[in-house]
Amino acid sequence: MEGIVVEILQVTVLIALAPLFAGWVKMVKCRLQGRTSPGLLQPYRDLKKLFSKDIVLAENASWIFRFTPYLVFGTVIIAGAVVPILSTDLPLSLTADVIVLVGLFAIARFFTALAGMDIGTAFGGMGSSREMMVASLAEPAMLMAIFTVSLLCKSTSLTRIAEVISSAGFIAKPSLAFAFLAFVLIAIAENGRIPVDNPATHLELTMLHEAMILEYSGRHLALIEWAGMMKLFLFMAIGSALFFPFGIAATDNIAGIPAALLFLVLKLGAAGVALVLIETGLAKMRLFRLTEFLGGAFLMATLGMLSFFILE
Amino acid sequence: MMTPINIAATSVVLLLITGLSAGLLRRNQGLLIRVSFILSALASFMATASGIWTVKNGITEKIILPIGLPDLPFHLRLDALSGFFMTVIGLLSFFVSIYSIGYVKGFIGRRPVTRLVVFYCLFIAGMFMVTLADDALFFLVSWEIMAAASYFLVMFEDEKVENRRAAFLYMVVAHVGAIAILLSFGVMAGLSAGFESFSGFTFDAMRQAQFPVEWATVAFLLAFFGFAAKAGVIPLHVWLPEAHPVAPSNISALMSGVMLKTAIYGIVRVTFDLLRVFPWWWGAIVLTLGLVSAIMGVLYALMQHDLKKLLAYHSVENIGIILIGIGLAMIFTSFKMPMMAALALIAGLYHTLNHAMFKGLLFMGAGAVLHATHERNMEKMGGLIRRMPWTAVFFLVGCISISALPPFNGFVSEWLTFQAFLLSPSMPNQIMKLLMPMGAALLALTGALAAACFVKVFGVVFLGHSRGHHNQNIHEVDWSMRAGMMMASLTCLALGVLPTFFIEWTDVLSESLVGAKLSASAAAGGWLWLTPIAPERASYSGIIVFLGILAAYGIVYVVLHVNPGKIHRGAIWDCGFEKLTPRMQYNATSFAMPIRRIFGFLFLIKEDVQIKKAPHPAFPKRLHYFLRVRDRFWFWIYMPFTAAVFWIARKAGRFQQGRIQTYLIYSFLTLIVLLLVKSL
Amino acid sequence: MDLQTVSQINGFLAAFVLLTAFGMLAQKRIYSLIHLFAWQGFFLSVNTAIVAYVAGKHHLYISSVMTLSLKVIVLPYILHILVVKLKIRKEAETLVNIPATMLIGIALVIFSYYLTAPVTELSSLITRSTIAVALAVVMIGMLMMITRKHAVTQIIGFLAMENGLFFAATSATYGMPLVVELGVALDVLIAAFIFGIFFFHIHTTFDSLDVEQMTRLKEGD
Amino acid sequence: MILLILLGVPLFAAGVLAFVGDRRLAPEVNITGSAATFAAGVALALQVYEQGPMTAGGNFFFVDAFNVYLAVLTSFVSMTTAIFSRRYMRREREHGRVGHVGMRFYHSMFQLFIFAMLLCLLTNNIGVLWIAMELATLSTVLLVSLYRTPTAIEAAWKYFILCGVGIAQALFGTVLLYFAAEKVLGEGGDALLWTNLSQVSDKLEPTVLSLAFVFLMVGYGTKVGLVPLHNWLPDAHSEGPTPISAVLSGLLLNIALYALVRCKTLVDGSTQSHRAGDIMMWFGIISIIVAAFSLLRQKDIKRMFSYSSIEHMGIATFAFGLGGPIATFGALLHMLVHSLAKSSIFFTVGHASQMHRTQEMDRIRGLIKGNPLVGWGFILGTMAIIGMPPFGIFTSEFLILTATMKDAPLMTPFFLLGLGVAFAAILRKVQFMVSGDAPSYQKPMKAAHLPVLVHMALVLLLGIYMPDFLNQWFHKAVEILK
Repeated sequence: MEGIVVEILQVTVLIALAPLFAGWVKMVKCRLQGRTSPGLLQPYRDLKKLFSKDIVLAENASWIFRFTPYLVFGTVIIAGAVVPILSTDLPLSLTADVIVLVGLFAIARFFTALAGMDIGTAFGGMGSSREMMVASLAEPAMLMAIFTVSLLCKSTSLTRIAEVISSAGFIAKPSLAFAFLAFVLIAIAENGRIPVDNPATHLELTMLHEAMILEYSGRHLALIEWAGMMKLFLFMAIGSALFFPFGIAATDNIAGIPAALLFLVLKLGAAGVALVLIETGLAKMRLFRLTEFLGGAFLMATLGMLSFFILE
Repeated sequence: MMTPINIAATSVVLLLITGLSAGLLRRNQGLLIRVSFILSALASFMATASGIWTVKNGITEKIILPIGLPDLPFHLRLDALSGFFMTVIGLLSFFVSIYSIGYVKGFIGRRPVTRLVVFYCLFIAGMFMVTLADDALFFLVSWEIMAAASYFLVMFEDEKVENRRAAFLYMVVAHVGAIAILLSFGVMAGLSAGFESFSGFTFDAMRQAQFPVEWATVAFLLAFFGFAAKAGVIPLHVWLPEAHPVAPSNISALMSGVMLKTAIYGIVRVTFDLLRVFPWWWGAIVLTLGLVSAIMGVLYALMQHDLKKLLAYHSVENIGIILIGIGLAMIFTSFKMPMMAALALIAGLYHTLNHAMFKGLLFMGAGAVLHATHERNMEKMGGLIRRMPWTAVFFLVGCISISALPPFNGFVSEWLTFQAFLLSPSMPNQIMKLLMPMGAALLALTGALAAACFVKVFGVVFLGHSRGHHNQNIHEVDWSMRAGMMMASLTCLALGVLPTFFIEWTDVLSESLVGAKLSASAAAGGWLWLTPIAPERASYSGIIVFLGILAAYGIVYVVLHVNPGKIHRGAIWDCGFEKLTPRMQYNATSFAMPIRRIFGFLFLIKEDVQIKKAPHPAFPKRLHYFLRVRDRFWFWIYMPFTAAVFWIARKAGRFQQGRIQTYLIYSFLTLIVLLLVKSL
Repeated sequence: MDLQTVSQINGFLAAFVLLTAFGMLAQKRIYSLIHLFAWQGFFLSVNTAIVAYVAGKHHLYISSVMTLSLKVIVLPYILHILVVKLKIRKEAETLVNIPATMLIGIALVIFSYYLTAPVTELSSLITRSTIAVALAVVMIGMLMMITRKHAVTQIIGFLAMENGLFFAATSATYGMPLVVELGVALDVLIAAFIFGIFFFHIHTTFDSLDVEQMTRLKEGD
Repeated sequence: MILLILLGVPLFAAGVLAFVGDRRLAPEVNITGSAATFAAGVALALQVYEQGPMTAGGNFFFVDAFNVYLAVLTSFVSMTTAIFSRRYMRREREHGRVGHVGMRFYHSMFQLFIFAMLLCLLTNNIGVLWIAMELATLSTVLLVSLYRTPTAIEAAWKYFILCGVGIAQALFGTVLLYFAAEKVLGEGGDALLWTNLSQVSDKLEPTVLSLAFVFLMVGYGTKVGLVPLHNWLPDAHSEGPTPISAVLSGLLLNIALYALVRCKTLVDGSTQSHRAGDIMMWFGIISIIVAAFSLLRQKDIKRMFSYSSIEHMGIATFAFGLGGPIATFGALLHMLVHSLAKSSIFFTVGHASQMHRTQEMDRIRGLIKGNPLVGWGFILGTMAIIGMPPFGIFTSEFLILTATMKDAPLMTPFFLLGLGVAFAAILRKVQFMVSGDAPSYQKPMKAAHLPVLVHMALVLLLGIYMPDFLNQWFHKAVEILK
């Protein structure tokens, strides 16, 4: 019973806090670059504005174009329901293990890319093409990193992994370290942050993700933006579940939830700062340097795997 | 008497009769099409039913026909394995037969429909017979009937030279494969019962026999070569992307969808049923070739801009994925890990069924597009989703399934394969342990690239503006074609969301082949959850994902539409760029460009850009871009081989050089030599 | 007369046959070839007659007469007619030069002796020693066909082979059964007519009997 | 009695046709004659089937399971060929490729040829066998040169000379055989009778017989067309009129092989070794390989199929050399189905080349569109000849291959190499001929449907079902040849 409660709580937390986290990242970034920040709540205002606006739809937009935002939003929510953000006591966690999770993000991307090509603009196609290229390189690396962990825990179910790792406190494993590094790089790539992509840019030729959703407006755009924030948030949560699961409430420990929430906030805060450091430290790469970037991620993951077999 | 094998046999006979009597209705082709395809649909349905029944109840039945060789009559046997493949073949050919009613109508008056019908029926019958055959002779007969029928179908539009070349290449490779298979059966027969009698050629004899490992290896390698040639495993794949596209689309659907599966059937039959015991490295070979085929197949596919050729290359990829599952199963079996072997095997077989469905669906869709636009080149398509909404939906289902995206069927089987990969640490063999996860990563890469490829396909063909001539009379296809595609799409969804039923259904199969049931653990959490090993190990529930996405979608939609803002239809914004023309869209080639850049070293790429100079270099008048991507294997393997053969042929021609004296000398020398040999 | 002398005579005749064979191998002029061929036939028939007399095989008389009529009279006559009709003046030049051919011929004689040695031992006939000669004649006939470029000479070589065979039959087994002998003779006769026709055809189409022209049918390179 | 009819009819018909000449009814007479022959053949077969082997004409003739099935085959194929040649030769006549002398000659020689072949098969006397063989050669030599074109004459000349030389060597072999036999059986005609020889084969002198076999091998091998004695064959089979090519490829080669096999059994019996068999195997395998590779670069359609005849004769010879029940069974079956399939291919080829007025494969196109029966008959016949199931040749090759794997495993790869190359080589050419649009110069014509249909039906039938009587026959034959 309380499982259901926890689920609902998690999803609401996800939906509610995602913009906040995005705002936090923006804010820290501005501070670091010595600008005045629009404040922590700016993302909420943006979303509100977008929701209240009418939609301008290209005359040749097909149903795919209109269907996509909802689908993306939906998949992210389902993903949120299986990732142990607060607690591992999730009835739905059986629904999808970590491979399915990757699959869920993939289907969202699939439709976003289709939507990018739907209108038939040059930028849309460019965006989709590049996005799929990046994804096709990122996905194996991602799975490789995850496999390292799941081989360690003999499971691919996120909750299970979180439980195992938090129960046995073996953080100091080389394999995990490598896997974590790989995961960070991939998280950056998957969420289109610098140096892979620049969410803030509007210089068309450098856009990846932005280029695909160029034609969106109104609530559609809002949904997509929101889903984006949630995705970022989720990746942080996955990272914490995979590598720093301490604080996540164990099964039938409803009391642990508040503490878990606190831990979550702290972790996210730290993660946000780290993200900002990376983003300000690096410049955006040229498209074809990305292969090296993601290749590096894959290498890390592989090293993690090997060290798991060799050293442990 | 109503037993599965009788039903199956009846359906074969029905098909043969339909095919051979097609000539009678030559005059009235409309009627001919309707009658023959409905009959073949019926036959396929019967076969499917018998197959499902057999597997469900684990029945094994035999018939011995009074024909064939006097000492080696034709043996028929329907067991779980053949039942499974019969289901696969029957199901797709059922859909395709219905689809064909509408599709083939398009040929009336333009092409010899009767020929198509005859060989269509023979082709399906041949495939059924292959699954039924229980002795080497009948197997080969059916195998070659299947090959010959499909050969004539590939030659259907025979006025085009490339079709003939493709058909020839196909036939030769197929026949060489058949010879290898024949040899391997010969080896097994010799070891099982000796050549004194023909009894050795029955599969039963081979099942009883104990093979010394080196001879078993010979037999396996021969058989694997033969079947791989048929399945289009790299590097024997070269014929496939030539032959499949040029056939009529309903045939391409069958060839890619199920004919390749007969080769998979052969591999499974020979390894798991006839030879039974084998060293692990056999599996390693299969696994490696599977991986290579998967990754190379999808990369080659990405480079194509001919819709059907692209799909054909994807068949290579998916055959690779299937072989990965089977290879893993072989490795686990050789290490005596039945449970895991069962998982891997079921993963492979599941993907066999899934691939049959979605590849059939995709080819049917391609056929529909071809039927409407008379165009195979994607660079000339676009925006079809507005003209052909239904086809678009079905094709999209196919794309999602083949890209291994949840909640559709392609994902389930690849997910199971991943699980099988993750079990590799329990292997005793160190090197395998290390290499397995790499394989998993390659599989992931394959999946991701496939997704990219099908974004390209759907985006370029159905979305955007039409790139080619805007002919107005493009229209949605008729009911039968839609029905065929719809049923296939629904099957894709069903297989995606209800995997547990499939796994329970195939229990008999895995038990008979590797001696372990999967359902015990896989469906432990009830039909809702698929838990291959144990719930805490890994779990997936397609249906919940499906419904969950739908629910989330619905809720959000409702929430946002309590008071929706208005929707203005406006001109395309495109960052305020106004002079947008269809030719500025990304097309197939440009979409694949980044990936081509990255993996270019795998292909022979010829690319050059000619810029017509203008007053100012910054504003060229016109720009001509030329790109040609070719398959390295062609130059590595096939060219040298043919060259060698022709060299020998020239040498052999020297014998016949025209002067009668020389001929007399031959005869004279022969005499002398023989006399010497004799007297020595 | 006693077997001793018979076998000697037989040996002499065999030697003559072999000699004529070599003669044909060496001879370039067609007329002389035909004459040599006729002589060879003559020696054969005489030999046959003697064998018939000694062994008391009456059917051998018949075949001897046949040989006389066919190979001494008819065939040379036909050939002669043809040569005249077709105005074959040209010498029949050889591919290999004569001495070399001779050497090969001698080698063949030795070889055939070596081959037939075991057979000869088995035989109890007085003529047994001539089996080797018979085989040698056959092979020399073949050699002649190989080395000559002229249709007529080829035919003569062919007929020389036939002689050798006949000789073999008589020397090894006192002749084949009559029916076979007759059949063979019939075939030879038919063959004679056929090559007669052929000479005309070849001559009309290629306006010479040089077989070197007939090299169109080959695997083109 | 039946036997005499069987032999008498063609001889009589030959005479009649020589008299009838080029009159309107000549083809019909020809057909009737060969039909009667076929009827007699069937009757004889039934008799033998019921009463077992028999001799006739005072031991002059001898019929057993081996030669009677070949006799029936011969009479049957010659009948269908006669039917085919009716339309074909009429067309040739219209094209003015043969004059009426030619037609007269053609018809009577055709019958004489059949007579010679039947005599070969049915005689009990090894010597007469040789004579009949020579007669068969002589009766076809002038048919090959019927068209009087330079190439035709050249081909015929080569045929005449090479086969003459070959057959002469066979005669020498026969003499040696007689020499050996006479020691055992005493002098006189009886010493050459197959019936007697086969009784005493073990007493015959091995050294002589093995010497004899060499000559017989080279002699009859030339007529079978084994490499390297084959050079006359592609020329002769491709230059003559197509009906003749059909019977030469379909029947005469079988007959020569029959003679060879008969002699082989004797030699095996006396030498008690597998020497003769080995020699035949080598000839066979070499023929298969060389022929297969020569197929690749052919331009002339009939020439290509002559090479394929060499290949198939190689297969049969190989199988007979291999010996053993399975291989011999396969070889017998192979002789049967090959002559059926090959002759029907030649029928269609004949029509095809008439439709295009050429034998160049590059100019023959669009047969299926031009004349469906010819096209389909041709492609299906090809499928059969290159060993695709469900046609009979696949079955026989399957049997032979089985035996090969058992007795001569090392030969298997070469055997299969030959088959594979031949497959590719023939299909490569044929599919381009049958497919595509009919070219402008293609003339429609009325084809002789019946022979093609019947032959293909039989080949197909033998592929999937072997009638019991045939099975028994072959088993008896296998016994004889053991």
